[in-house]
Amino acid sequence: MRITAEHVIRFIEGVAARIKLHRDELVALDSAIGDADHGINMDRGFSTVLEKLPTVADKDIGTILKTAGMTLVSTVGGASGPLYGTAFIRAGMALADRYELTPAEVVAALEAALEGIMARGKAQRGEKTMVDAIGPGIDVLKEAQANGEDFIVAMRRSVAAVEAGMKATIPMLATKGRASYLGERSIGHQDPGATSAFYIAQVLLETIESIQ
Amino acid sequence: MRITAEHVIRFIEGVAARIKLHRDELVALDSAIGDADHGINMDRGFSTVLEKLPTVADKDIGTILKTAGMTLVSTVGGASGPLYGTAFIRAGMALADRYELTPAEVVAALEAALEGIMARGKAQRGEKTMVDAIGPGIDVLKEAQANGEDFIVAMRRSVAAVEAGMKATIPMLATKGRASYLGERSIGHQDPGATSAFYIAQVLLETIESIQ
Amino acid sequence: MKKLINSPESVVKDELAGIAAAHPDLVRVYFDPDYIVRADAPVKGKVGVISGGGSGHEPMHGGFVGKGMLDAACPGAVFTSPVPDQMLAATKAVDGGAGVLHVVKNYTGDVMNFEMAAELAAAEGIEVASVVTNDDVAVKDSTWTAGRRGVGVTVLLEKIVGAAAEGGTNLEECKRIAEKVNSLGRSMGMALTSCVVPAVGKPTFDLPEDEMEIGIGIHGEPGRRREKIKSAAEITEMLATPILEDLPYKSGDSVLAFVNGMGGTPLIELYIVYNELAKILKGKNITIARNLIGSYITSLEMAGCSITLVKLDDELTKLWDAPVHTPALRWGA
Amino acid sequence: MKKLINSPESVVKDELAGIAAAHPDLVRVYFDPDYIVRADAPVKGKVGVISGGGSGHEPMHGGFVGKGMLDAACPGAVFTSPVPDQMLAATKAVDGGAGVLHVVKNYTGDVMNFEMAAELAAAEGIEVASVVTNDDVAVKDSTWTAGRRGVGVTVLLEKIVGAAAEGGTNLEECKRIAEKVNSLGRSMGMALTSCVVPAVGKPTFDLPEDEMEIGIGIHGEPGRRREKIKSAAEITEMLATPILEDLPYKSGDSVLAFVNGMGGTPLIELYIVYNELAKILKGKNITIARNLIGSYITSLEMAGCSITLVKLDDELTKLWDAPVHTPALRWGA
Ligand SMILES: Nc1ncnc2c1ncn2[C@@H]1O[C@H](COP(=O)(O)OP(=O)(O)O)[C@@H](O)[C@H]1O
Ligand SMILES: Nc1ncnc2c1ncn2[C@@H]1O[C@H](COP(=O)(O)OP(=O)(O)O)[C@@H](O)[C@H]1O
Ligand SMILES: [Mg+2]
Ligand SMILES: [Mg+2]
Ligand SMILES: [Mg+2]
Ligand SMILES: [Mg+2]
Repeated sequence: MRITAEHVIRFIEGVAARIKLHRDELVALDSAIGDADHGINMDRGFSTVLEKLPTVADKDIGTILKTAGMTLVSTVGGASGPLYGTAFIRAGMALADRYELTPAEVVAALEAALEGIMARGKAQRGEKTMVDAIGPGIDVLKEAQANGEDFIVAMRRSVAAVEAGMKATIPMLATKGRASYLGERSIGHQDPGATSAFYIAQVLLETIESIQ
Repeated sequence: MRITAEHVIRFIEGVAARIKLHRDELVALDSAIGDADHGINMDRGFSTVLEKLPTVADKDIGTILKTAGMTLVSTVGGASGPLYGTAFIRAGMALADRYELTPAEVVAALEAALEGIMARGKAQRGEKTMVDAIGPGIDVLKEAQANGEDFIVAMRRSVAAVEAGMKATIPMLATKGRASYLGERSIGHQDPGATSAFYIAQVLLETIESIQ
Repeated sequence: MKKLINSPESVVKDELAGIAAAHPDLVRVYFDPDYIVRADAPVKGKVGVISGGGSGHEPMHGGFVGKGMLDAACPGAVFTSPVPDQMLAATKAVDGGAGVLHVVKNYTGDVMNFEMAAELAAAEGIEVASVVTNDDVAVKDSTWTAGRRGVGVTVLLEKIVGAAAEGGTNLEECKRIAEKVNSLGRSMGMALTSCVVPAVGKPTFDLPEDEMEIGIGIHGEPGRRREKIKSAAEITEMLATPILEDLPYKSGDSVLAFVNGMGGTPLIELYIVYNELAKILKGKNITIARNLIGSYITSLEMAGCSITLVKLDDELTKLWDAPVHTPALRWGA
Repeated sequence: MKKLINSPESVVKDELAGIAAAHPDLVRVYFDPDYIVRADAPVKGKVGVISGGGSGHEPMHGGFVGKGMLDAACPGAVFTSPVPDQMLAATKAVDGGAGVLHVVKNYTGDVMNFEMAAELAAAEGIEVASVVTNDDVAVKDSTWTAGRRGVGVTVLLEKIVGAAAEGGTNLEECKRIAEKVNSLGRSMGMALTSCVVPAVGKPTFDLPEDEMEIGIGIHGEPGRRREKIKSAAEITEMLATPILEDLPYKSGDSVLAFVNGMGGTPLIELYIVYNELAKILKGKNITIARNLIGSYITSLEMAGCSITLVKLDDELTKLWDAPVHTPALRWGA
């Protein structure tokens, strides 16, 4: 499977579209346990990324992802800005100068992204954040890679794990981010950031599936 | 017919009770074309008058009415405070040192009250104020007096005229008081002050009817 | 009714107690009759400037008592003019021998109650002059109305005449300056929501979610007309145009521009309105030499705003810039 | 949604344009990245004090830029922390060679964005120190939360550390003083109504006509718990008690008492709350040496209030009394 810069750009464009589609849903989730801006923040950020993409269309994948990440940092704000921004920047650093990727490189980049989020957010799993959605997805990919499983099959299982992780945030007590201020009242609500993470994973899978 | 100081006190007590009973209705009327306080102002004023009455129970009718009027001036506020206050003070001045009244004296006192209101408010009839209710009532009493008509019969016709005058304010365009700010929008609403004037006239009639 | 109060009956007394507790360095508060005087009243030889009106317009007037502004304020019940006893007591308390100026907003009740107080004070040998503010262009000034309402100009007038009195200006001159401010000032207001008189417990009028009232006063009265809600730019235009045409304010004029919140509108929105107003005036070559932005003459928790312009000359500008030290307005001190 | 705005997208830009138009003598406003700096920035040899946060809390922070308070403010989107680009640009704009202090409210987003800006500024050779305010006792300060929110103390801290910087205090000392204010300050807030984020268009939460939220933050977040509405006396008690017990504030202490409105609550109600607070503190033999009453750290048009206490000593009292001249806070100048 040849994963090219053009696929990466299609992926980012797909994320921007998916986030816009679910903007109000993300706002509603953030209204329940946050401050009602997650969908707005993400939409504002990825819309700006869309404007920036043409300027790096001919660049290497690392540059494309780093540019997207820096744009997110500069436009999203809130907690998700530095977090998703760092994620894309770290992934880009892991893929510097590459114009084509192997599945293994994709997994490595996703792992770097997760590490970036956890470092910037000082978050562990089980704290009712995006980490609870992304983490399980990465686990599946690494273990599938170890077993030499087919990448697309692995990606499908991975995204299913992300979805499960997202749903698993519902009963969790938030101990990071704004939701933690609610204490017990944070229980019973799905985490907005975990939800946006799931949509991003979905688009990644669809992009991979669209290849060959 | 012997109208004594005790009857006058019963009249004032009756007015206080009647106003309290219609407090919210007067507020509602004032909400439509004013500032929603007429019922509150009148109730506050007459409640205080009730507290003051015992201190003048043994005094002459003039003193009783003047005390009531000065208390109204000091507690009602708004437009109706100076107006009703002046009315009671003027009536009291007309009945200085009297302990018993003839119907003729009652009519003279009511006339003085109306003159006081019109002077203080610089209001004529047809401006959508309490004057439009009180005025016609006084007309009836004077004309009945000229024709030597029985006082109670005259009082009944007078209060009917007050009621008609009150209702007649509905189609009027307000040109005095707060309602005048509304211009055309003041049309179609009954004037709160004309309404409180009608309730006062009602109590006066009932008091007179209760005598002998 | 959602309010931070103890009971509808105690609203005014509780608020006055709060002012007394908060600002003993600036004011003294008296009860029954209720009035607020500056801490050092009466100031010998200085004209006393007093005002008053219904409560529910805070910080007006009690928040304006202090050096360089009012000597006393008389708060009535919510939206109800105070009674003569209050103005009489306040007039006596601030009379420093140079006479007392009554600043009265043009409402039938306020005018009549101040009139009675002035009669009583005169009877006690205190020289009293009165100025009546009537700056609301939303009301036709004709024999068909009680005349224009006194609104935003009242705040600016109290600051300016207060500075004059502080500077030793005599009663006649203070009255002239006050009348000058009123004659050069115009206002108009609008409401996004109604407000709840505590003793009533429900909104004075109902305003659908998509409508606004144009030309309201400061007592929750309905305005001159109702419209669908418009943009801040359009609303500012609807308020500014009648003001500008009324005086009229002309190219080359220099003005004091006052964007006022009605009580429930946050500052961020007032700055948005100010921005639109500045654009409009710039377009007409009218200079905003001074400005005031905030909720200074309110209508309880009503959401909305009013715009006031006062044409400035050197005399008024100097008096506006003079030091003022009150609970709600303070500079140069 | 009933607001005086042109469009949800333009709210912040329009407001900033309004500030620029209203206060050219005090501040300069820059766009993309958005930040407000005092007109004479950078002040040579003076520590620069900057803050920032989501918009919707006006006058905080932009209204506090000026002599004796902030050198710059970075407004994010409504209720969303600003981005590093803004803080980096502001830090460069105010660096007078003595370093820059970042005043950060403790929210994950604010902390992370300021952190990134500080890293970038340091990389450009500017000395940056940070203080994080976390005074909201409604939040348990434990590993189970992101820590306490920064609320009312932020306003008082910015005034006090701003005065220190104005007086030539160095960066290390400014940081010490700022941390001292934060350590001696506690706050708690409540809401009678929710508020509407312009880009969302409907209330963040629904609050029945007879209920209130206790322990809210300043972003329309739901609070710790819901209760039936109570009297101002009871509500003040519910806010003051956890504050008093937390530090704790003790008999004989002298405090700066701040009664803050959330944006939609009129001043008359804030004075009623202040009156209750004064009674409670008197009962505990705690002296209110200074006070601030008004809507200074708001949550759009939310109705409600917050109470903040800061224990005072001579150092902090002197700095509080020092002259300040900003759009929203002004005295001694
Ligand atoms: N410390 C953290 N580590 C990881 N993710 C976090 C952290 N804090 C918050 N988040 C994520 O950020 C999301 C909220 O993002 P957003 O609403 O855009 O920012 P804010 O909370 O500042 O308004 C949460 O739903 C959560 O998934
Ligand atoms: N100039 C006037 N002359 C006579 N009556 C008047 C005048 N102005 C107002 N009123 C009467 O006063 C009533 C309003 O009284 P009230 O609501 O208590 O005072 P306010 O209008 O100051 O709130 C009106 O309904 C009207 O009948
Ligand atoms: Mg959020
Ligand atoms: Mg009325
Ligand atoms: Mg009234
Ligand atoms: Mg946010």
